[in-house]
Amino acid sequence: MKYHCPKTFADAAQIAADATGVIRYLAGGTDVLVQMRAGMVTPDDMIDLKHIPGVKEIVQNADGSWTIGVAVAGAELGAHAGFCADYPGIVEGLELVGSTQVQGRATLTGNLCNGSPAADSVPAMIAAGAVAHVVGPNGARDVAVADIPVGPGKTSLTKGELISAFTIPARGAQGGDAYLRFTPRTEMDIAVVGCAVNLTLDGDRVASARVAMGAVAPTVIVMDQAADAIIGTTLDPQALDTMATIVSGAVKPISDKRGTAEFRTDIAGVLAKRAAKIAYDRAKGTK
Amino acid sequence: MVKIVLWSGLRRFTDGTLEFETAAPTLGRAMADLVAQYPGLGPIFDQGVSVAIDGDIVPPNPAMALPDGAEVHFLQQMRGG
Amino acid sequence: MSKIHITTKVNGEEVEFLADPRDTLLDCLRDQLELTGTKEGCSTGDCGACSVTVDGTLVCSCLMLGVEAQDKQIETIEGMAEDGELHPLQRKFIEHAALQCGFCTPGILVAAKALLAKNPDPNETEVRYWLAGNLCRCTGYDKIIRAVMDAAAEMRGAA
Amino acid sequence: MAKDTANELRIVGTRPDRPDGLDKVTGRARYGADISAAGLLHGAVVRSPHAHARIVKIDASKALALSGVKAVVTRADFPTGLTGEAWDLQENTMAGERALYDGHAVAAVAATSAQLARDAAKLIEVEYEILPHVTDVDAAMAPDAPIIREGAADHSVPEGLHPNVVRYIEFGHGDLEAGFAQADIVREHQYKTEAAHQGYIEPHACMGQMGADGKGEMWVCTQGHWFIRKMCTQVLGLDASQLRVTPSEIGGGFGGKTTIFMEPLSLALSRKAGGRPVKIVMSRSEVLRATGPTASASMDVKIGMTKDGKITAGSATFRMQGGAFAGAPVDMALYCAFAAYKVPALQHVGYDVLANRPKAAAYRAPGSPMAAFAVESLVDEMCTELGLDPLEVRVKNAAQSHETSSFGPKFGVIGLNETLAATQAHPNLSVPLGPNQGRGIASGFWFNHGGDTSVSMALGEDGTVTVSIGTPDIGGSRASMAMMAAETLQIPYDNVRVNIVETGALGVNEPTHGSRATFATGKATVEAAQSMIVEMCKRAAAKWGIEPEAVEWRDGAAHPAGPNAGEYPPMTIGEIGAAMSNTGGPIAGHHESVPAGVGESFGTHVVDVEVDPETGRTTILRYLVVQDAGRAIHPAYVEGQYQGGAVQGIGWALNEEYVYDDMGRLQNPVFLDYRVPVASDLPMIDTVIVEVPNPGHPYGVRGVGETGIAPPLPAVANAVAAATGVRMRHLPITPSKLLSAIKASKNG
Repeated sequence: MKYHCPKTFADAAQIAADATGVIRYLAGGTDVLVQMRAGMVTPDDMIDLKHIPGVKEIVQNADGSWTIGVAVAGAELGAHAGFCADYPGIVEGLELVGSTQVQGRATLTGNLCNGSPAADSVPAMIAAGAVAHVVGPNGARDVAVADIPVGPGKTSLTKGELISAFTIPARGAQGGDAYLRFTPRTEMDIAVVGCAVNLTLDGDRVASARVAMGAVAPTVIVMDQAADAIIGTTLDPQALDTMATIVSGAVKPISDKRGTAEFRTDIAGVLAKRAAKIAYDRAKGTK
Repeated sequence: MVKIVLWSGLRRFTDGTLEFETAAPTLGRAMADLVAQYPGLGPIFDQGVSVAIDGDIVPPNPAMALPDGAEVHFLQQMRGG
Repeated sequence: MSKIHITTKVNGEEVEFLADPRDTLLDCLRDQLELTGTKEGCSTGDCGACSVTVDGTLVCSCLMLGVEAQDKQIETIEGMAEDGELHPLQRKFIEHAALQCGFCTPGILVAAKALLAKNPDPNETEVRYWLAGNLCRCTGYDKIIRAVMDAAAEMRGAA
Repeated sequence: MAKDTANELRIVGTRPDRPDGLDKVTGRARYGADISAAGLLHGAVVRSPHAHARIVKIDASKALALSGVKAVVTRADFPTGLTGEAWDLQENTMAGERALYDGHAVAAVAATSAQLARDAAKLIEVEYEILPHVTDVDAAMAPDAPIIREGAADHSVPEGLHPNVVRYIEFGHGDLEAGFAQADIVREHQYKTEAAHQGYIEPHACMGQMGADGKGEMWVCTQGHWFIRKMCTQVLGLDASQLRVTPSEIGGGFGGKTTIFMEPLSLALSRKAGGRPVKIVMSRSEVLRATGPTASASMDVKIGMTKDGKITAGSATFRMQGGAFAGAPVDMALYCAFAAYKVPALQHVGYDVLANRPKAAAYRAPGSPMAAFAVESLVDEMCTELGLDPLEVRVKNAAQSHETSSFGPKFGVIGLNETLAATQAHPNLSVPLGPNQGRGIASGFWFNHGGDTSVSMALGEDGTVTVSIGTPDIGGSRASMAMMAAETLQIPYDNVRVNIVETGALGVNEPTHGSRATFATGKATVEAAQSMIVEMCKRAAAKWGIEPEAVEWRDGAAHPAGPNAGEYPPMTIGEIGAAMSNTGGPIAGHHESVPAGVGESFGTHVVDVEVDPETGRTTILRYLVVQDAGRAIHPAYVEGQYQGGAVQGIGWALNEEYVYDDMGRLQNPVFLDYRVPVASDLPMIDTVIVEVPNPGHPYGVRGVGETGIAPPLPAVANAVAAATGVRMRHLPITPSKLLSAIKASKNG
């Protein structure tokens, strides 16, 4: 295995484009190192992105939006008061990935590109409408985070393409988000179901909302109908029940070692209700 | 005399009897007498057994003297953890 | 397979080693530098036995390549006692019988030290969640949590 | 003589720092994988991906062609002709004609680096012919189940059972039918538990070296290095005395490190690689796939009870699979099943069944947790039905000292009454519970094992003492041995150093298992100290010119006694040590025996849980362990045993299980998915040490290590039932299963 430390994304893309064997990018490394030791993947080229300027930066842009570098670890994102205030749901999603130790390394980029439908930070990114900046041999493009994963372990990125940063829209007034997942233990598990809700309020009523569910389909899925069920409401119990019913009706989970399809279906609605309430309270500024 | 008690799974080798009186002076002699009477017990004893003498679970040392009035329980071999 | 020459600081001392690019930092610490106090329990980041700090951040050394250690500051269990004087956490672990087999202990001590650097007055829940990635199979965690809280109290008093 | 009442003890019952504490908090302690040696090679093992398959061909040519690969071994490198348990061990070490479970070793390779050894292992090509498999115990007994091995049954098995049934257990007493006829209610249910792994954090590791002369060395993490010696030499056809085994520090065992797995492979590889030392360190997935979990169990229990809570009769039929070899702890499970109760009529039947899973190893009170789950759940169900207090019912039916036990012989002195009384008195029982919360109570039992034990002790020239023992220290036993030696010699604790020595340095020792170390090694330590006292008194008597019998030992010194009392100044142990070269030479004591007088231990646990009715997740709110220790030598480490056992039981009750897919492959061989409890899952674990001294031990010690894992399984299930009204009879109580049961109960 060759270990590369490019200084620019263009160089990184070039190395990847020129490679003839298996390549892996190294940001946090918390997935790829596990896969290497387990013999699941043996990269020929390992491209470490952490020497590229800016990859560790969290920047709030003039319009209030946020740009997050690809090597920002969970612990770094969680320590950023400004971002935490705007998008606590994204932070709590990333912070649920693994232990405190894993938080020292794990990144939004890695969590996304690993392609797991159960990735904890992805639903909140999608619910927030985050955009990935992609560079590649044919130039740069912006892709909605929702469009990056295409199936378990698969992304829409083509050979030589890699993510250079994320932009998350400005929070704006009266907005809030939340991510909840269900795991058998309190920590250290993969989500059996994950749910992110991002919403804005107009007074007491929900003005806009996005609901994204993890681990209930081959990729994280956005549930517009579920969001519609709470838009215009004060998130009263009936609206929440309606949303929960829609969520549980729309998910298409599998049964595996982590939970049965029936169980996932049941708790998807429960989590959606609970996450929506937290997001609502945050938007109201009551929590 | 010493009272010997076998576990009930051995009933099929002993025509249904599970309790015996013996004057054997040692554990080994008592076991040999039982095997002489019920040969089916031989392979079972050879596989290993645990023995409790008046409640104290001890290794089945054939030379062990059996005190008069003692109660000797045979148990299927215990394996520890 | 060509190895890469790495220069880094471990417990304040400059060290050099040759790393196979596939070797983890944990492999390099244990096999190249003979610092075997850091343990391997799973190699998947799930047990915390390999906890070290890199530039002050708590990480699993099994989830970092050795070649990434270039020009870093790495702290391991071997550097925790200073000048032969045990760190309060180390002392409290002995006093509280917070270890049985002792295998998870180095990782837990390193992790707990990182916690107290960030939060000198953690409550029980905060200690439990911070250490959730450090598995201990012997103690049921009770005495570990008590030892960490007691060390934190002592360190606050001493400060 | 040793002091036998608590208030005369100076050291026993105190909480000194453990002697190995400093090494273990500084990273200096050396565990299995922490060894190195000149010329070291690293081993890796090729394992079957199939649950059951004929091994058609093994081609290692590509691996051997790699530069740096020094040896490959397969079963062809092992001697033939073994029988019985020795054959089982050899077959489990390395598959012969067939791979019998997912993870079964089929070849091993040694190379100059661990990375290279792993690469080489991947290049060893094994051709398999897949055979039908079975992993579930009930399925393995069904008439159409694939036969895992013909002729594996022993003489206990009656004719007509499936060949996968390899041991049959049956015992009991009293008139069962009459007993059930006297009951007001008779209830019978089936209970199931899944296989759980010991989950020690240190993976198995060893370094073996063996030359062409058949002389070998081994460094290994183990609970018992004489067992390693015996088993390795059996499997490899060597003389026991030619292998010297040195135990490393051990990173947890819980029964799982009382046997061999890859240890013989390191020796076989070394011999083939020209005698270079070979280190093998298992990965976590190898540990989970190929080392001993415990058995899975399917259990029918029937109990008769009167309206006022008297148990009139009980029967238990247990089926357990312990992998592809005999050894599921169904016998021990049955011995423990009704041990906490005095029941006029009992019947126990057990089946030890083969399945395509790894060979079960001992796990903390083997069998007892499953048995407790079945019996204590049913007792609780019947208490609920009859509106009786479950603790009072346990008091009413409690097994008594000097009365017949459920397993046959009479109990000696036991402390169940005292344990139950201490439980009743504990404040946790009066904490009010909120909605969705419930309280569960259960008792458990484990034996105490004597076993081969050798201890030697030597006096230093300055009067300090070195104790050599053969039971590895997993949880602070160096401290308790030093305390008992110091107490007996009446010298300071710090003047004793306890070493765990290699196989060449002592007589045979059984492992640290069966809750025996503090009992058996402790008793032998006291005996060795007493023999040293006799010699020290002799030296003093010779100097004073009086009879040795006229010398007494107290306060760490020989004193003239009887008619000579006060005639000479006492000779301290330091003076005796300093003079020993001129008074007859070195002074040492030793003791070898299978200590009798074991002391069983009962425990009762009380747990409060809260269940999230929408997700089925169970949270442990508070937890209490009350257990009889006989006497706690070092109370902090006794508490540690209680707390650790309880949490292992909680894990087994809620989340831990072996999950196999349709192909018989283990689905969760990593800690991410084999879910042992983490710190944030738990509250503090409250403990009460009950002390009803064991008359068979000089300080009253009972075995305390194992009992604590048994009660949590039923206690948690009973608490969940109290919280939800739903009775879970199949562990673990995963959120998925519990939510489904809650839904079913609402719909039904």
